[in-house]
Amino acid sequence: MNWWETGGVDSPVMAKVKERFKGTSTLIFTHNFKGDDTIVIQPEDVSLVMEFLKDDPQLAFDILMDVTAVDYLNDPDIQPYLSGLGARFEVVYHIYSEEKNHRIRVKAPLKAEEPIINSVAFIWPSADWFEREAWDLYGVVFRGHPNLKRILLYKEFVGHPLRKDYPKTKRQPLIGPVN
Amino acid sequence: MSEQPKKDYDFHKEHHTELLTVNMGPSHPATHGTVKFMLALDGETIENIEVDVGYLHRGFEKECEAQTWTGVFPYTDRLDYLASVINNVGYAMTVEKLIGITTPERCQYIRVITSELARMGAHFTCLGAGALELGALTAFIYFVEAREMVWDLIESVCGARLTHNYVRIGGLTSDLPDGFAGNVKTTFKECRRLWIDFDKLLTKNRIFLDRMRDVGGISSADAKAWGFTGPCLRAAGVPYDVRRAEPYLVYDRVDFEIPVGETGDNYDRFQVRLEEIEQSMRIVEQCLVQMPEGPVNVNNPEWRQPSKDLSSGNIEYMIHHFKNVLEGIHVPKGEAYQAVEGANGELGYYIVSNGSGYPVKMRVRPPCFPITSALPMLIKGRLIADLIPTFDMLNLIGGECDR
Amino acid sequence: MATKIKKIRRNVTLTLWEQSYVPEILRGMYITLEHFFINLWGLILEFAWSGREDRKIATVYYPEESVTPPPAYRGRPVLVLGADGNEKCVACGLCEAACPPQCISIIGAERANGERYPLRYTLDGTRCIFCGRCEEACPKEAIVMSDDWRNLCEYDRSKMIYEKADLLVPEEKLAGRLAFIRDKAFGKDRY
Amino acid sequence: MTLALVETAAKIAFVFGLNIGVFAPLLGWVERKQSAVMQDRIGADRADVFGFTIIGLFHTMSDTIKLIFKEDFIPRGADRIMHTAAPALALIPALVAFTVIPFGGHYTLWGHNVNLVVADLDVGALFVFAISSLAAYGVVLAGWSSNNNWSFLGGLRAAAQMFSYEVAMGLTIIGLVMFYQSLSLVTIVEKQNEFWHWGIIWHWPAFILYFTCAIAENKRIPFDVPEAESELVAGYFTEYSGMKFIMFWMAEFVEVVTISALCVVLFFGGHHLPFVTDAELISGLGGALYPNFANLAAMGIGILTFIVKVIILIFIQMTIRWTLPRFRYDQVMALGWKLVLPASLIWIFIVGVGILSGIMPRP
Repeated sequence: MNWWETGGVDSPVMAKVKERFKGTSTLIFTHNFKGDDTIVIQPEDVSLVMEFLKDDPQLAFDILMDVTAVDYLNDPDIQPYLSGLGARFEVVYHIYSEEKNHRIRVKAPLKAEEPIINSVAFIWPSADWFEREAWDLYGVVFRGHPNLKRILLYKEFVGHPLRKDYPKTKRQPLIGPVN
Repeated sequence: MSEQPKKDYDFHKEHHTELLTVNMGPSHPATHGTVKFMLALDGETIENIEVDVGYLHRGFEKECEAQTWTGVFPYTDRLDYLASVINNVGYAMTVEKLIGITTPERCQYIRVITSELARMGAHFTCLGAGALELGALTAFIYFVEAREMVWDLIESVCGARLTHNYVRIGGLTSDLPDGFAGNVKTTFKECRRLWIDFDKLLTKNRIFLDRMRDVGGISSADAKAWGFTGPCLRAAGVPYDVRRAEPYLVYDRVDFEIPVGETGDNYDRFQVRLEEIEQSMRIVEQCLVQMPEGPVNVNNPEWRQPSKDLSSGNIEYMIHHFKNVLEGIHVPKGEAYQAVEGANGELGYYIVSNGSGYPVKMRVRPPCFPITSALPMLIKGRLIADLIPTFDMLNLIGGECDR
Repeated sequence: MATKIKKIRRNVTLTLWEQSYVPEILRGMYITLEHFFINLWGLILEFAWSGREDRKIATVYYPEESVTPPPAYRGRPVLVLGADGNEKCVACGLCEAACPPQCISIIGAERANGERYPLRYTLDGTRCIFCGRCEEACPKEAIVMSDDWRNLCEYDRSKMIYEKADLLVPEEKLAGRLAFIRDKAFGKDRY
Repeated sequence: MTLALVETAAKIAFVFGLNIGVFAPLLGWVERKQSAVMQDRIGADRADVFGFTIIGLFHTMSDTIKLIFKEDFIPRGADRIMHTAAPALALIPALVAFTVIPFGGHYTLWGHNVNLVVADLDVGALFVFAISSLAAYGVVLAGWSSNNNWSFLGGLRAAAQMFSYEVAMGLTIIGLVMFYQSLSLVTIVEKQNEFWHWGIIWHWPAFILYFTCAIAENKRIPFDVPEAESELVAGYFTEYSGMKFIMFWMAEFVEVVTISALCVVLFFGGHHLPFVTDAELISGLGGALYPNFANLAAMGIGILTFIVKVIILIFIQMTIRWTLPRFRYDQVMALGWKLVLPASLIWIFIVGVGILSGIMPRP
């Protein structure tokens, strides 16, 4: 029995989201393993879904807690839909609604050769730095981001260290004093 | 008298003054060493500010992916190094959520006690440093003295003052020392005396009020949009505390209040943290009373290392012990996110496991990371002297923000 | 438990008298002077005849007086020297695997009577972070965190690479720590 | 003639010996020890000579020796001459201001009239304010010549603060001058021989204002905005090390002593004992039988009470230093121009009305 087949009834949040996107192909997969409502969406519709989650009165997701990326290069079989889409990366958003006190995890699988997705910085300003960190460490490009530069690493760093194909013991080229 | 001069015409066009660009940090007295502000100053007013973090980036995630699930604990100590136990508790609870085990009663109580002691230590440091940056050296030393006593308490429990490394998946490394309740009582009496002195020194002090009030304020809607959590969000008037919103461990059995501010400026953040120290003391006292006797570890050798005198004799336990140390415990496949109320806000762990002994993804949601991203919005157009208290009250912790 | 919210004091309205800085300065000076004279009286008493307990000051005269660490304290990891003169370590390498910064390296060998013992046991003092995972992993209670924290620093890094000779400490000295491990940390009733 | 020369030399030696030799280094120790005991700490007590550490007193000596041998660093691109001259310009005014301060009264020793003040100027008070305004040059030059953004900002702040508080300081004294009808500090002290004629009795608001301005002039907390460590690294003396750094500190400590001495002279009755006038003191000590001995004893007691009063005021300044947080720069300016200056003007008006209507009996 796979880990994501938890059965059980959908929470009101999940029901509302499923009902909203019933006809479209946006929702690839949903589960609520360990009680965390999770939906997996097409990367193209990320702005659409996020605006709906934020503006809908019943959902009212007003705090974007976390944006991060995950690299499933070595074990794509963890998530059921990854091998089907030929996806390697996955951008994960954790959003929380302060009024309704419920959470949701939105995931968007990305292909290895073009890890590009729309930025949600215009919906929640807190995404600004999170997306810069995802770009810095994973190389995921966020289209429409105000200033997508490295945040944790120095400018001259070559490569994206948290990718699975980046060896832990790799050395970086030495950079001398600039002036 | 502390109102900012409103600029209604473009100062530069009129006076062609050149902006003085200054680098404040990364090793500047006010930046505690790990952040650089690139300031464009027009006289004393900050025209443009760019915050540059990442000076304490040690590759936490990459390091954890090469460690077993149990070997990650010393690394979680070094995230918010002022309150290490809270990081440990957060990580341990996330993994326990993924595995599906719950720890015994006494262990949950001890986790709450040590977390609250660590939170007190973190708030003492933050408030003390805030007062120090404004020149009130004596107030800083009073809170450092209080912090020393709390750290001595934690040292008698965990074994170290700063990097506690106390919690394990499915339990704790050791039980509370004997006579701990007595020590707590005397320490808290001293802490309350110093707390009152600090409060009297600063809270109604006009100089302090003028420096802190109406500086770096943020509305509750903006606070939520910018991802504020913890004392900074509560100061903005939003009563969101993970210990109340999603009670974990035994927080639903203890009675404590959440301090909430109004305008979200520095003075509110200062007051919210000051009040939270008092609440933490109440929580610890109630926990010490309600705490039952009994085991502190899950009696299941697959997850938690068995007791020593059993394993050294019994070969079956020995096999489990060797496998767990060498390969790490085999956490079942899946992903989980668990949020804990850290000293600066919601400290979330998102882990993905592929069933082996090594994590695939070990993400820490740093509470002070989005808060610092809002600093330019809070401080643009204000004086350089306002940047210091605002930065202190946002309480950026290098280890947690840069990971 | 209903979420009880506590409004914090904003001190928005200061009376005119408080608008001027004088009462605040006097209140502040009262507190600092109160501390000053209590401590001064404590110092005079201590200087006169009574000694430490009269002193109200929190700090300790370090080299002369020192702070005794609690039993749970994790100091320098040391090897336990058994009563029979041999170390208890059987060179199983578990501590080597458990150590996060990988600062332990062991070369095992066998004695005449078939007992394993570490031919060479080096612990890199410059890398060690005193986390205590080696002590947990060791099935034989052979490596233990002593409460030794004084003069661990050297001027030369190579001196901080501890060989077996500087690591061995007789069992009696570590009785406190061993009792702590057997009772508080891994005792039977903790599980 | 030579006797007068000897007398003046003795007085100069006493004043500057006391000021530089005793008070300035002592204040270095007082600041550490008092702040330590106030903050539940022990404070410096390690420097020992043959095992004797008289509660840390040798620390000042060890500091001075250390700083003498420290490298005297002038940053690249700094203006060498100005950079070297600035500390002297900051220190000298603080010292010179002590010359007009009377630390004792008139005594006749062996037929010779001795007046315990180095320079008995008729414009004593004016001279002090004129000289102390020169100190601003030293600080501004230090800030500007260090070729460092932080010290540049510190120097500007120091200049603005010192000018605005000099104006206020001058005005706070005019009430006293009207009350004692003289600018000369010596006559002011003479008129305060009875306790009820002391300046503090009638002019305590002027004392509060004067004390605030004096602390601001000396750039100590809560007005140490020019050297605010947290904002401007170390303000105008960021680029100073070695002996030049010590001169800035010396200037600050000597200024503390000068301020205390001035307050004692203007408000607390100089060398007078509270309820004992000079004449009674001399007669009490057997003036009729041994006039020289009595005068000598009275002189000793006078100097002693003066020093005790100065020490009390230094203690108060030190406590303020370690209690209050720091102002923001624009608040310092606002306080100076909008609160202290108008308050001192109003006070002058009140004193004028008081004197004309006879409520304030002039001595």
